[in-house]
Amino acid sequence: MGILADKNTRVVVQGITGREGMFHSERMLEYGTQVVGGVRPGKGGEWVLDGKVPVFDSVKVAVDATGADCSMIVVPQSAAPDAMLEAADSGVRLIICLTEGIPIQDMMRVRAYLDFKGVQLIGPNCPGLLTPGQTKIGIIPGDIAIPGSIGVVSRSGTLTYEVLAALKQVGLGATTCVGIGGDPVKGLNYIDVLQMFEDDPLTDQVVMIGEIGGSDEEKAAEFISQSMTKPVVSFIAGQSAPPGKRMGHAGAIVEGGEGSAADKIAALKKAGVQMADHPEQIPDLLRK
Amino acid sequence: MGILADKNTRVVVQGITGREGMFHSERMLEYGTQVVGGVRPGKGGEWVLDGKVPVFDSVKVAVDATGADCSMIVVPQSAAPDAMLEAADSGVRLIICLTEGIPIQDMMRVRAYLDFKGVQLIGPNCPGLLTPGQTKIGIIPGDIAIPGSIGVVSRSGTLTYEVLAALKQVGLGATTCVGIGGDPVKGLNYIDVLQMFEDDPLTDQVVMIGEIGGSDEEKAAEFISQSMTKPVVSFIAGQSAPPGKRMGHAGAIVEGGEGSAADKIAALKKAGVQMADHPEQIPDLLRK
Amino acid sequence: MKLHEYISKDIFAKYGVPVPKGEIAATPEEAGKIAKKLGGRVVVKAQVLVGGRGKAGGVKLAADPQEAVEAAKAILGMDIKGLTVSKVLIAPAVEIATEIYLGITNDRTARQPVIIASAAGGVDIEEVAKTNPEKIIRVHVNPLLGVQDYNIRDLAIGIELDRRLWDSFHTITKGLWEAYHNSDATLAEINPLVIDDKGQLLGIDGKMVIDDSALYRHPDFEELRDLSAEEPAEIEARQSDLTYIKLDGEIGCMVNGAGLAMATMDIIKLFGGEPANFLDIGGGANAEKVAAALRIILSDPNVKAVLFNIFGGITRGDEVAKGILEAMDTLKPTVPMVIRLVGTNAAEGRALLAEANMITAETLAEAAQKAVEAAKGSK
Amino acid sequence: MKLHEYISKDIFAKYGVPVPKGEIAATPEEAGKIAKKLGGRVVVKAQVLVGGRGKAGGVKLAADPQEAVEAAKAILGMDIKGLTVSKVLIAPAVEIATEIYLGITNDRTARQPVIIASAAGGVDIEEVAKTNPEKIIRVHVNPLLGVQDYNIRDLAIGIELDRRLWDSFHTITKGLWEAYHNSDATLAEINPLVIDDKGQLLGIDGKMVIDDSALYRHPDFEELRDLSAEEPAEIEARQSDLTYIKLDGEIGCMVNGAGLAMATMDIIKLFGGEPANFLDIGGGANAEKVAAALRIILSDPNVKAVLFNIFGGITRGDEVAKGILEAMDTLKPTVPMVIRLVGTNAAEGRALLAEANMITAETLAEAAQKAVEAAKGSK
Repeated sequence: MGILADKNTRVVVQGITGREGMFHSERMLEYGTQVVGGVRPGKGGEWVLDGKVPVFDSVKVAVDATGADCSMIVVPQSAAPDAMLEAADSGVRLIICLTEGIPIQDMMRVRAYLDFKGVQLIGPNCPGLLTPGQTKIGIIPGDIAIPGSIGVVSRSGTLTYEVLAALKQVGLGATTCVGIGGDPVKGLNYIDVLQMFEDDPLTDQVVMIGEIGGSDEEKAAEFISQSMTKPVVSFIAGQSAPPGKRMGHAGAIVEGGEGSAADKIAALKKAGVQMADHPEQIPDLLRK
Repeated sequence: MGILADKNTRVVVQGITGREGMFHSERMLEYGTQVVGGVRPGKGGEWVLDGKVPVFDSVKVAVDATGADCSMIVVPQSAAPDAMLEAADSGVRLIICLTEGIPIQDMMRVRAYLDFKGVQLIGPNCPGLLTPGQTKIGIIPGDIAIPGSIGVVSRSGTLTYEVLAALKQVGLGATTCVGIGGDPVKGLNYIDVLQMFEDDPLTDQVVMIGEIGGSDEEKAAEFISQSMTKPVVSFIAGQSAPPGKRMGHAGAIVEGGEGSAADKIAALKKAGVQMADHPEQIPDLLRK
Repeated sequence: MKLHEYISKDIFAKYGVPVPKGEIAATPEEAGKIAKKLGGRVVVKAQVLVGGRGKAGGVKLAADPQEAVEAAKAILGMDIKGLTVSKVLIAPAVEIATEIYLGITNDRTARQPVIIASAAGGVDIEEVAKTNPEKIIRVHVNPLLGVQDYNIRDLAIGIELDRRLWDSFHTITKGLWEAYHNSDATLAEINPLVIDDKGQLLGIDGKMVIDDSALYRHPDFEELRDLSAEEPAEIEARQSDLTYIKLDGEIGCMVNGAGLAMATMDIIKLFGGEPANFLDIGGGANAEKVAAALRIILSDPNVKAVLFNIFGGITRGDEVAKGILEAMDTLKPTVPMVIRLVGTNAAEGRALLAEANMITAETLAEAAQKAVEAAKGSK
Repeated sequence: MKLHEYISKDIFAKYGVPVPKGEIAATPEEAGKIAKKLGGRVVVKAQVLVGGRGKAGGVKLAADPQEAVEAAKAILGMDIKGLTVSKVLIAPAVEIATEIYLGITNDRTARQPVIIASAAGGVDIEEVAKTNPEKIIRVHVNPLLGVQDYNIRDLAIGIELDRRLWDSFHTITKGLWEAYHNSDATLAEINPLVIDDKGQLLGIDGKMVIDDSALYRHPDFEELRDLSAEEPAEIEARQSDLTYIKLDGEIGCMVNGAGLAMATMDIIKLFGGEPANFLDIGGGANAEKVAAALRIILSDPNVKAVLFNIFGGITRGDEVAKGILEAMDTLKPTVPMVIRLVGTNAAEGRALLAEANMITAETLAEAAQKAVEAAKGSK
């Protein structure tokens, strides 16, 4: 059993009838995920994916009919804020939003409302989560990871696959892999997921994958040094990137530092985290 | 010690420099209430009430300077929603808003925000509270009540004074008297205060004063029958009132019944509440 | 404050709700001209701020301008539940296939706006609410978010609206929400919202009630107030910032606080009298306001006695006494007056009133008994 | 997307922020005409989307129209941090008594908008933030509430603004909030907001950055985009929905996913090479997009080798392979190409590419090493 979701998690897919919705729902069904329903306003009553999945007009109707406790969102950019709010009011406990390009002011409002309702969100603009051998909710390819005792958290997409594949290569598996997404305002953050791994009896070690920008990795470093007993291995992408584009004075005043790779690596090292030079080095740094 | 406030409660008055603000702050000081500061944007630095009370530009500044934990609001109608939100962000735990005439849509937003912040509100459009012998925060005349073991909750103003005076007449006193106000959307409701009295070791009996309109008394009746062990005596004003003005179809659909005195009295009687025919009968119905 | 149908529908139209384009007439001639301009069959509808005008004969169909003139002649001046019709709305007649109910109001229990829809719209909607509550769909709106697209979809799904009409229903519900929200309404209602013979949604009748507390930021509505729908004394009371409701009894009441005012009426009845009015002078009333209140009470010829019940809090006894004395100087009332004055500055007030020829009382029960006796005596 | 000073100030003015009424000129003659029309002393300011134009000589005072012509002549065409000045703003010169900073941005940690004010405004505000952080006042705004009056008072109190200016400061801050909120800005900044010699608040310089993700609902901003501030290849990339940033190295990179793209650049550097670019083809890229990406990479003459690193997820290996083959058909590249293809449909993709003359790799490290070697070999 992984953190956040396992083989009993019942998923509805908002936007199931779209190209991506269909493609990934099919992969999820193949993997064994309980995709119990889809949502597409105006198409309620249809069945998709060879008649395996019923489509509903709203998340509420879908949840009432299927007992779903999780919603995955793959609707277009302009419909995504409404879709998240709808999911939050429907009774699911976990929302995983894959949609990218959601305006930040929309996300601030959505996140405030979700906090108010006590609903957990992963994403937006994220690959979702994978509990190897049990369930995958999102787009992480299922065959690149095997069950194991390593917790993986990342705000990058394909870089995460790289790491999972590298782990599998040497026979290492994961309890859960959570792709939290790289948007400035999102649902679960590193710290939230690190805490879950710390509390999870099946997780022995944690891999945290970060990148330049913002200060989430620095905050995670502080959390690790203060609250974590399990070993953490990390890689930060963007060491070779030129100084990022600036957001005027206010951005610098608010963010403080520049969010450079060097700063993040220094903070994590200070917190006792083992740092990899490149992703394929990570397996060597894990305690075997 | 009463529920909600006692002699240690430290109060700031928002709108202290106005006519009503000055008048009632003075009465409160006379009663022994710790009026530790006032707020009037643009008049910070002045002192009022014979130099006894400092004025601040904002609630936050006032709370930081005085350690106040309660704010009483007597600002004009148009400034009251902002004043409540400001108080909610300032660190006080209790807001008592006397201002009347606040638009209901404003109050719905304010209340939602206060719930989010976990701050308690009494009012608006209420006489406030009185913990006899300890503190009065609001406009209930201090000399009409004595300390005792009766909890009083009311959504009426002067009718409450009537009851307190009638109790005093026969030597009965109150633990706390809470005037929750009669606005359709407000802070504490009957049920919230009844629960506090039920939990308060010093309160032996409860007087609940209601009036026609809405369905708060019916809900209170349900609560009393299910959750209260202490005896409750009640009076409902408006038995002689003609059927109230209607709010179109939607109002009737939402509210269900008409909120008539007869309905309320029947519900309360069914819940085992002793009903008074007029306010001055209440003392006779209390267990001596 | 209630708005007339034609004003409500103008507001809805401003926010994108399709409504039949009608015009307002105050004379049969105007009605005929409008009917001619519109062409075809029209409906002539009394504009009164009360329900049930259809059953009272206040709505008539007219096949041509001449029939419209006749219809307007019949309706203008008509008395509907005590209100005189002074305006009619002339609008194109619509072939109605289906009647839907759509309304927004404030749910005080949920402390949220609620949008209500039903496929069983029309005049019997309240009956539907009682007998077939499952046909009434309610969707709450978080006041910090405002209406969201999924709220509207939940309504459309709930009333099983034809999917081809979802987009149009979305526009209408969003428009109704904006009308409700931007106008500080306590009610914004389209009933019926019809599907016409062309399969289009159309708002046939509209109603809005504006939150009186919010009128200070909507001066435009204040100008629209239809004073013909109110008692002159109630209008005068509002202008003096008093709440006055005329009743049928013989004992005039002046009380501070709505709850105490009602309790005072109740106790008058308990002791065998009948209150002539509800009058709340509010908190902190000054002498001027008290004088206006007494003038309003005494303007009712049924009043045989007046009962003052003032429990001082914000309101000060001495101010009230001054107002009573001023008013008595001007009005020279002939009916007996019973006064009970307690609370803030009551002693000062009583001292001021000592010279006036008034009956005084200590308790509420005593005051009521004395007022009932006085009223009997002065008949 | 950054907006020019003159556009930002136009938006601020629309929301009630007082700004000096200036006009834009593209030639010295126009500048002279505007200066004449304005009368008095004017300031001629380069309109470039980069900071530090003052220190670079891009801002000049002119006492009369002739001086304005000279100033415009000097500034137009000037190179400021790699950007050529094509427009100048001519505005009345203002006598400045005090410089205030006022800006709104998104605090991603607090997940709320934050309004920032300082009495120590002007060009050195970032220095103030470091050396005297107590002079920087931050007030967060709840995103569900929007800015409230007390938020603005907290700012005025915090910067100890003269109370006579509170009302004006309120109007300006509220206007700036509306500009920020209604435009989906990630930054809306007035710096300096000055108190002029008449004691009035006036917004002298303004800056806005619009959230690129929100541009779909602001087509008007898209039209204002200043393409002169961007690399042509970056513009082409954006039009193909790719993210491309030109760098100075010799190994072109095409990767799916920003994190993996950066990791690929990092590992190239780790093995002794230098990346020529950052290029993220995004998720679910199709053949057409891949072809556009390759064209852009090869348009950089510094590129000595290309490294493809594709880890299939949404992106399918076969689609990428097709795109590469198509692009190679057209472009006939002469530089060596190293490809690593794993994940979804990677086998199908590899099969398609088998005939093409490409270097393949299994691991990221291997791919990077081979690319570095290939680039050295092709020099």
